[in-house]
Amino acid sequence: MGYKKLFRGETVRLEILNKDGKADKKSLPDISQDTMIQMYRYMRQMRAFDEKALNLQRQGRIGTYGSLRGQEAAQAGLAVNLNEKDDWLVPSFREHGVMMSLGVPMHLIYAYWKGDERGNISDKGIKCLPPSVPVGSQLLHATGIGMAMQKKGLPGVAVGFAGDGATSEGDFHEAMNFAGVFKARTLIYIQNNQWAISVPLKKQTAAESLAQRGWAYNVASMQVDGNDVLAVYEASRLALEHIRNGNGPYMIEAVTFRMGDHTTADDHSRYRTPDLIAYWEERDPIMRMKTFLINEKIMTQADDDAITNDVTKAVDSAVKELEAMPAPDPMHIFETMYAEKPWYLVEQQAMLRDELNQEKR
Amino acid sequence: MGYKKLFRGETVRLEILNKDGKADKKSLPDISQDTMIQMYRYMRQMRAFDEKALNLQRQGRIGTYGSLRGQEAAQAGLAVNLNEKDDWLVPSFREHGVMMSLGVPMHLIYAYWKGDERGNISDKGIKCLPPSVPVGSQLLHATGIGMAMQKKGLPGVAVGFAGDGATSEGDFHEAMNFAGVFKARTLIYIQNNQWAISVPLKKQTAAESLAQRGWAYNVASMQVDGNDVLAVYEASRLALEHIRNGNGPYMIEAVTFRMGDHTTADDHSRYRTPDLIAYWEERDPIMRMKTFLINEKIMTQADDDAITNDVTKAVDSAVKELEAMPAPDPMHIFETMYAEKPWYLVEQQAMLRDELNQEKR
Amino acid sequence: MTAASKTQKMTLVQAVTQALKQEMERDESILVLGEDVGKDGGVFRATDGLIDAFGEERVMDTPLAESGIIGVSVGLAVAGYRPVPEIQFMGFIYPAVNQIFAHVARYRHRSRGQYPMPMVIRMPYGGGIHAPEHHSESYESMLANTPGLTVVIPSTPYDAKGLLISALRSDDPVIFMEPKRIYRSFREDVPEEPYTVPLSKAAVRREGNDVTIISYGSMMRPALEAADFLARDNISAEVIDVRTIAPVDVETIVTSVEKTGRAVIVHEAPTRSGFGAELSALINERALLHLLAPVQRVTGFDTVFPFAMMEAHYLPNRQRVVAAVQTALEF
Amino acid sequence: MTAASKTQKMTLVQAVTQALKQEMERDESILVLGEDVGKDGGVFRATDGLIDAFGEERVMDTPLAESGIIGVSVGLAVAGYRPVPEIQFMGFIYPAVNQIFAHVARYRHRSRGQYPMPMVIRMPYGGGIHAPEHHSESYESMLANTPGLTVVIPSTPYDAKGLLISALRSDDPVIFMEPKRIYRSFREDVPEEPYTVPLSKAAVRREGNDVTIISYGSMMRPALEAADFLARDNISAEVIDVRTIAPVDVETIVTSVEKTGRAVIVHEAPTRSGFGAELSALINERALLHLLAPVQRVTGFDTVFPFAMMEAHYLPNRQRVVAAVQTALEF
Ligand SMILES: Cc1ncc(C[n+]2csc(CCOP(=O)(O)OP(=O)(O)O)c2C)c(N)n1
Ligand SMILES: Cc1ncc(C[n+]2csc(CCOP(=O)(O)OP(=O)(O)O)c2C)c(N)n1
Ligand SMILES: [Mg+2]
Ligand SMILES: [Mg+2]
Repeated sequence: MGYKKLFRGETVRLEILNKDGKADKKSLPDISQDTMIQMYRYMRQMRAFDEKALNLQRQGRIGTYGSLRGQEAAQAGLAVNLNEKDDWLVPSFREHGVMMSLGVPMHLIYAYWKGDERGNISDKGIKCLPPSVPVGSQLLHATGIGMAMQKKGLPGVAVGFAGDGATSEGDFHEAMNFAGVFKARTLIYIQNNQWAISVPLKKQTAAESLAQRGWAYNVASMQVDGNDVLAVYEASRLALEHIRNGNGPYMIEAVTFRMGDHTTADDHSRYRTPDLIAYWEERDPIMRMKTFLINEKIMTQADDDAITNDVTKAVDSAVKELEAMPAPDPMHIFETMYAEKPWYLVEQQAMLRDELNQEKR
Repeated sequence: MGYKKLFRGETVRLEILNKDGKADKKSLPDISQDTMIQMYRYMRQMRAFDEKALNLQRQGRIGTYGSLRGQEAAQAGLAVNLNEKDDWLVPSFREHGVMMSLGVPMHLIYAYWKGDERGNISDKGIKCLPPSVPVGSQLLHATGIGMAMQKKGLPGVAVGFAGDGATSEGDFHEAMNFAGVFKARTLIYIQNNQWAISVPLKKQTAAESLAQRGWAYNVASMQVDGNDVLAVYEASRLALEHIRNGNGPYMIEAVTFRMGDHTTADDHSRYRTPDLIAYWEERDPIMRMKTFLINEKIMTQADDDAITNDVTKAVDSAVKELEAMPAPDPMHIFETMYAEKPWYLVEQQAMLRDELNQEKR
Repeated sequence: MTAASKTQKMTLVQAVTQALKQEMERDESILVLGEDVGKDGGVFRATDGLIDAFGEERVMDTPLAESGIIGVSVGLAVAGYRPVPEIQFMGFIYPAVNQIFAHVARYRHRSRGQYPMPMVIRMPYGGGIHAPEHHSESYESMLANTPGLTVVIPSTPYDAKGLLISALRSDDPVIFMEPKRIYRSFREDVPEEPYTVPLSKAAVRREGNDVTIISYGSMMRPALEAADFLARDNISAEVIDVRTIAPVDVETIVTSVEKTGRAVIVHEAPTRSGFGAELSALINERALLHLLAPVQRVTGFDTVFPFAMMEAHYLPNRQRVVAAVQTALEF
Repeated sequence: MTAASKTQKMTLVQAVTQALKQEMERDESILVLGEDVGKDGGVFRATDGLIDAFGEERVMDTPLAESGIIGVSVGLAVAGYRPVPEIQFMGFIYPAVNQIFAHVARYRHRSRGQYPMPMVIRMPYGGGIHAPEHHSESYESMLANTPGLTVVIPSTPYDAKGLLISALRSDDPVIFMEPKRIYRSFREDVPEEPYTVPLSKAAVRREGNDVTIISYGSMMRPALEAADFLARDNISAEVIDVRTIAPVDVETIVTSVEKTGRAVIVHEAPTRSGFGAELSALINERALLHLLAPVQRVTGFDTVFPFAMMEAHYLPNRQRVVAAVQTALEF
């Protein structure tokens, strides 16, 4: 009688590498040097891809583009833990980093941002769904796939991606709650880059962290320094192990920072100060890891130069592939709407075909 | 570096009166005997209203009805704390108890369940919105009103009601989150009767309590024994004080039990055992309070008999008022759709008028 | 269906249950999920007995969240299941329309055919059962406006079973709207064996020459009653049951109107931008020169669906259909 | 508007901003809320400068949740405010339709007039700006099917200001769809003073005798271009801008079609159950005997709105409008 304790919960944050590339030795994950270099390479590849994309956009060779600059560690540290045979990626629109790391061809990602629907999906057998634009909605798909993995007793985990802003949508809540109830093999992976376009996190929610929301659903959760690839690695490893062992879903909040505009259609100087950008520039995830790898003698400057060379080449050849793609076929507008084309799509397709034939003449 | 504690939270449950009507003396709220009797009277009125409603339904004098039997304490303990001049009720469909306690005429509540739209709203100047059927959706309205109270610096609190099932809807999440962000003068009041039609709470969520969800939004919260009117009183008092003092929103989870069918269209024996019902019968909120009041000599059996007499009379006269209402005017279908009736409503209304005139002839 | 197959008298809702049961036996990938679909067997008993037959893994009571129900169904479909989510009443489809319109309807196209969306979203719709607010609505028009969906509305037990089996075997997402007003209002012979009724194919329920009455779902009743009534005055009405409103079978409709020269469309939803508008526009486009009178629409009013005491005034009935036919004949 | 009032050349989006600003000055109960409407001034800058002028209490950046934005607006309206929520793109209206259709549209009726819902829900709609998926949609038909809503779609800066001011002064909920494709594509003289353009009143943009072209929003451009083009062949097209699709002004439309005998409807949304269907049905019902040819619909295809590289093939253009007029003339 009287007041009884009903619930007590605690949420932790993991940090390993500080902004100057010094590691907390006792927290260092048990991880091979190859894996460390792999993560670093992933990040470099992402950065190279991203810089080229911004370039292509300025030249009008692709359309509106959403940059992931600053979020490379949050994606690379997870990517190395995933298994492209079993695991599912359920991306939002800023996950090109993890997608390319798992093997989605870069030229298709460029194609997506060019406004070419062939960029929606790759035929490489990678379990990666098309990017989802309605914020937060895809998390339920990840929960559903995780429910299926659980039902089928498959080893795969479905990773649902979303941003900090997305956690305000009802679908985030429903995805977490269904995941908890059905013990879905799902990782809800929130890249909290602290901004939803111009809206800072403190206007997004009054809660001190997003990770603590796990308690609302009995979904295990933690926060991690998302600009620290070693911490992201470790958090992802733990979360995936938890899920693969049948302990139910997990949620990770990777706190990071979007270094540039929301997309190329945005101008972040309207709502963020240069000081803030400079502050985060110092916390760049790539520089930090580079310093660590070099200081620890895991990598030499020559190795790094080789990586630079590789990732640049890969991007260049992706651009070539992009631009070698034959023009998309307008007739495709009518395809794959239904298993069988209804009469009106047949009529509309014929109309467009006639128009195009007339233009040709 | 390493693991840092990010969040630590605790949620409590309050109990004062046990199932046998014995109070935990040290937790007894500072409350007048009149208020205690008022709460008891409210509960008795609700029970009488409810029993009559089930009766009327069986006789076909009203339509489908949703019983509140078992939830009287959860509504009465709150009602006595509310101020009908300032505070807003934003009910779902099982809040007749708190509504009638604040002055909504009982015959209008019967009219609502009869399928008479005049039952939607009372003209008594009580700030009570029409019942909301789409589960959970009304919580956002309570948040919005609470935002308005905050903006205007008004003393009123908006109380948004919902059930346990409703907490699974995205709108619950959005209402809590907006309330937290905008420091809305809103009380989110969850009557957790442990069932959403046939779905028990453990299939609704994996979390141990609903109250702990407050932490996800930085909304203060607590759980209370919802069959214990003294505990509900105290929790409501604390919550309303918190809000009125400008400390932001509050959420209460009142754990109770729906004693009967979900509505008269339901058959709860399909999914609940007689044992379970018997268990809760022993925890009846009214019996408990009666025992307490009599044992403590706050009330005599004669007082109780007088209350029985009063509440029965009040219900009987409400039924008379209901049945004395003139038939609703079919022409009203077209009214209050718009400030000004569009041409097609004018046409449609004329058509119906002609039909009705023809029938008369 | 072979001529020899046995039949059973059953109601529309029983036919729905039987179709689900038989297909779940045949196809292990079918899952049923929604609010109260398990132990309770659905608030209308449409899923009665399924949990006993197939267990909790295949018949899942879910949290009370429509977006969640449809959203996880998308994931289940991607991963190889054939989910059959139930929306408890069509009035509660709104929280789910983002998932239905933005994802379910688009997934085949977005994934260039890689992830079709085999899914049947079942829901009771329509008025006439004296239900509370939001329990009587017909929102088919917005579904028909959304490319990628197949929208089926049966009007008889026989069709309910055959159309639902077709839907459950389709690789496209099907919205299956069940006219709850006639869930139990009559019985008809339904073959015991599984059989299909083709999607996207209207049925001529009654042949006639003077006017074509076009309807679907529970409004087929007043439509047929009107035809009976008119026959007494030697007015011969052809009655078409659209059955699938998207993709709609324009041919059956236009062929009939070409013959009769007059069309009366009947549905419960409001007039403005209701599905009747599409039917009228199609007839205008394809049979204008045959039209002897304007296409008439007999529909719910452009108001909120009223509470129980007033719903009889709102819902189209035989009298209104007859009046519309007479207007068309006297034009 | 007095003849003497000064004017300013401005774009459609500038006219929207000015209307908001002037009405917010006049009426303290107006609140603007939504995603990025504050410091950012909206992703299209429609709310540019409002936060500086009126502060955070009246111009509120909200969490990213459309149902939340509309839902709290209901509460704000009940408590005496006049909220003006923005949905960032019409493609993201779906999560909010439960609040809009189940509550905003019904609140006046449900409360028997006690709580009208003075609210203007603004949103950019439509294609033609090479945007990503879900950023180009036109979902007006489902709005027009929902009783209780007023749905306004301006096509010029002058109208945008005058219609928005009318909307902001209306006690009914207004959905204000802004054709983002022409947000900045041209300027026109707009009076500096506040003025109103009446809701539910179509405008005849150009008079003609041979055919009536009916459109709204960004499709007015191809409609007017087609009329220009046809004029060279001495085909005289009357062009109607519907402006308010619900409640629709049937009189202006029918009067014109009675004169011309031919109608061509143009909109971006899909054909099937698009708003063109309602217009066609209305014309059929009220002007059948005047029709010399079937009512033509020139619309988006019944497909998903395609990605940027294909959208030019999808969107109706002058050529398609001209072709439809020719079909009607040659019928
Ligand atoms: C349902 C919905 N509403 C609005 C938008 C427009 N929009 C696109 S991205 C974005 C902000 C997303 O913020 P966050 O979730 O933090 O992800 P980030 O962009 O920071 O990666 C908004 C408002 C959308 N895509 N979907
Ligand atoms: C959005 C929505 N979905 C479904 C329903 C149908 N329905 C009415 S009440 C109910 C259960 C509500 O459970 P809970 O929130 O616990 O409230 P209780 O009935 O127990 O008071 C359901 C599913 C509804 N009214 N609204
Ligand atoms: Mg973000
Ligand atoms: Mg409950």
